[in-house]
Amino acid sequence: MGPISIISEFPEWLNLLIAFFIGIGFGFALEQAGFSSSRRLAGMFYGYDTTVIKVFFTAAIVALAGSQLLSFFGLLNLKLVFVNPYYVNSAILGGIIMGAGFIMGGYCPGTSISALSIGKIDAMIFLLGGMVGAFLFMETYPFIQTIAMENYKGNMRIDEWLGVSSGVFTLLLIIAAVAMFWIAELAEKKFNRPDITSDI
Amino acid sequence: MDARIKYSLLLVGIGIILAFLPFSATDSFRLKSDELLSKSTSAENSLSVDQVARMVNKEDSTMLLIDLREAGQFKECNIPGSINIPFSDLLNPWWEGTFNQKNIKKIFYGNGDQTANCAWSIVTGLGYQNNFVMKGGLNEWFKTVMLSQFRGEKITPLENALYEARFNARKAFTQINSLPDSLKKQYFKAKEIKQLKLDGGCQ
Amino acid sequence: MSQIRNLKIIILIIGILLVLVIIRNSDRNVFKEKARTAVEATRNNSNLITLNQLKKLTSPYLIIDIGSEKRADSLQFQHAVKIAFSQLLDKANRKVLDEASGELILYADDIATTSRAWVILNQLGYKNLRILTIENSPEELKYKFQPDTTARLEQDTM
Amino acid sequence: MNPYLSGILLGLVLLAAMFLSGRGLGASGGIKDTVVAVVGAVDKQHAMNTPYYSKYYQNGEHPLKNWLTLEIFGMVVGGFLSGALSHRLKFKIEKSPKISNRRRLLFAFLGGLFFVYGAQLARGCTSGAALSGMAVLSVAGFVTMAAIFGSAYLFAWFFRKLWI
Repeated sequence: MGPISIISEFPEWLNLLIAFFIGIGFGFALEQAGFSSSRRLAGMFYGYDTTVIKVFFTAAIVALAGSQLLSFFGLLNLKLVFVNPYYVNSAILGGIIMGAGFIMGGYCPGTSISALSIGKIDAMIFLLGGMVGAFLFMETYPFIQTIAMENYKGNMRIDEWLGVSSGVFTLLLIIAAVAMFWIAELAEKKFNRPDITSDI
Repeated sequence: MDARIKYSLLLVGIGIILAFLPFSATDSFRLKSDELLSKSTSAENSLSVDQVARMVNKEDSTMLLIDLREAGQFKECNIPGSINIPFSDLLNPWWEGTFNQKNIKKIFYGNGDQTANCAWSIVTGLGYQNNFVMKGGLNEWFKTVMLSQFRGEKITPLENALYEARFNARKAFTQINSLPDSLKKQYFKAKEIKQLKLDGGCQ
Repeated sequence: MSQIRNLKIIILIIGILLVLVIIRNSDRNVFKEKARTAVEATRNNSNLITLNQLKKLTSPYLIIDIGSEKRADSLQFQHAVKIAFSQLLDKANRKVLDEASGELILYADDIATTSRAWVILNQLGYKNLRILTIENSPEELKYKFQPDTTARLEQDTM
Repeated sequence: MNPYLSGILLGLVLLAAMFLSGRGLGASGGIKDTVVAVVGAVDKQHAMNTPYYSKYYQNGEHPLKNWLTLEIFGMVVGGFLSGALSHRLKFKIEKSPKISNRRRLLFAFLGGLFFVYGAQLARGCTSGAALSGMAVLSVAGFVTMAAIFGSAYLFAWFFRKLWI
């Protein structure tokens, strides 16, 4: 029964080893998805390449459905899986800042690491900028502390919030995702940019 | 056939199964019924009031007393070192970190035996470990620890130790519960146990 | 036909999943009720029934005596089904519980035992389940705490 | 690789993280830990006095000895393996041919700065908050995801010269 490292109280080194192997899988999957290319990632926002939305939603749904099935078969205790805390203001404000960073840099932190590993120099600079960003955040933390802590809602789950069962919510999410995949492929045809897509 | 349609069909199929799952495991007991039954029949998970009194005297840090009565009753009197989780609030996600501590003995009590044993069964059924019940509840505590007097001619050393433990627990109980409310609050704040936090996210 | 051949793997995955779900659902040892139902049914001790109430009960009921081994014969209930608590979930006993009509009244000398049995049966989906109690209100504090107004908290216990 | 198939692969990795360690994936947290370690090495006094750093030094452990940092080391290895398999290993600056290298690198730097700053504020980036959050049905995950993509679409028009 999982989560294994919590239930069986793994020693720290073993948990860190697991982290390393999970990281290998994560980096491999991101690179295989083509996320090591900033122009492909940016294509999401200009319509010529919509890989991002396909990979992102498929991954989220697979993990979501998989965890619920594991829980149904008594193999995973979802109560012991971390649920991100919901700070309304900072989630929205942080998301907006991240969106701006995304379109400027063409990467997000995870994809920049995978791009760095195959030698993209712009990804290295992006990461350098990221480290400066983290440094600035920590130095300015006293000033934005109030924003960061405002409007705390706890570890809120969306199915409880909407009052539907998690399975029904997952189905709704899947239907929305399938519709988005369809629109995405239409967009790819409409905003077709062979000069860029052949390049990446 | 188009890859998109294939994968869409797969996802929708799984989604439909999920939406119609006959029961949601996250809301149900984790243990199987025979496992819970064999735990329920074992006598090891109930403690006598005298055992609890000794732990209170020692200020045992590996145990946590959980008072299941409503807040009003709890405020009136409770065993020193207990926290209040009203029975109706038992499944509040807030308490997950409290229950989910394997190394801490969680001792449930109410006024009688019924609420405490229900709570014990529910918490144990949900998969949390190291749960106990204080046998007889507060009624038994009052009868044995608070009000019993030694009657007899000669006291054996064993009895002497027992009555001394009861006396000390009685003293602590009276002292804490006689405090004015503001001081009591401070006392509980100091007693608040650190909840187990799950690790995750990018923090 | 060629369409279906294309979808072979997908149909296979969904089919296997469906079979696994059905197998899991037919396991009678798995608790399927929401834990919340137990908390709600126990609130205000509404799952208790006293002897007087039982005498007045007109609808059919069945007393399940789950702690009868140590009791003298004169104290046994008449017409009660005797099941040892540890064998509560044996196949034969579950058949008795399934086939009973009307309310199931659990009884044992110790209300701790009945409470635990009650939670198990409630979570297995048995409805109309109550605990017989000899005392009228077992969950009431029979004592009143007498504060000691001279008590002062010592510095070191803070 | 087919994007849906690689999505399933990524989802399985995330599921494995949840099943094995009870947590989601993350990237920006590891970047922050690296910065904490650097600051600690350069100016220990400052790190101890600033509230945000000091909590990383309180328990006496090295800030790099944690789950996220190890995961990031793994990511570099995994990305390298995948790149080698698909013959994509090459040092280059990826950009639109219409802009200069300098401009691309400047905006990459700014992008990283903004992204990680925002990620610290939102307590996670696209992987840590949005993807992992959605997989556990956290409201925070959905809100962060909507905010990231919404704002990126909003700003896309201003930065279109960089890409198309």
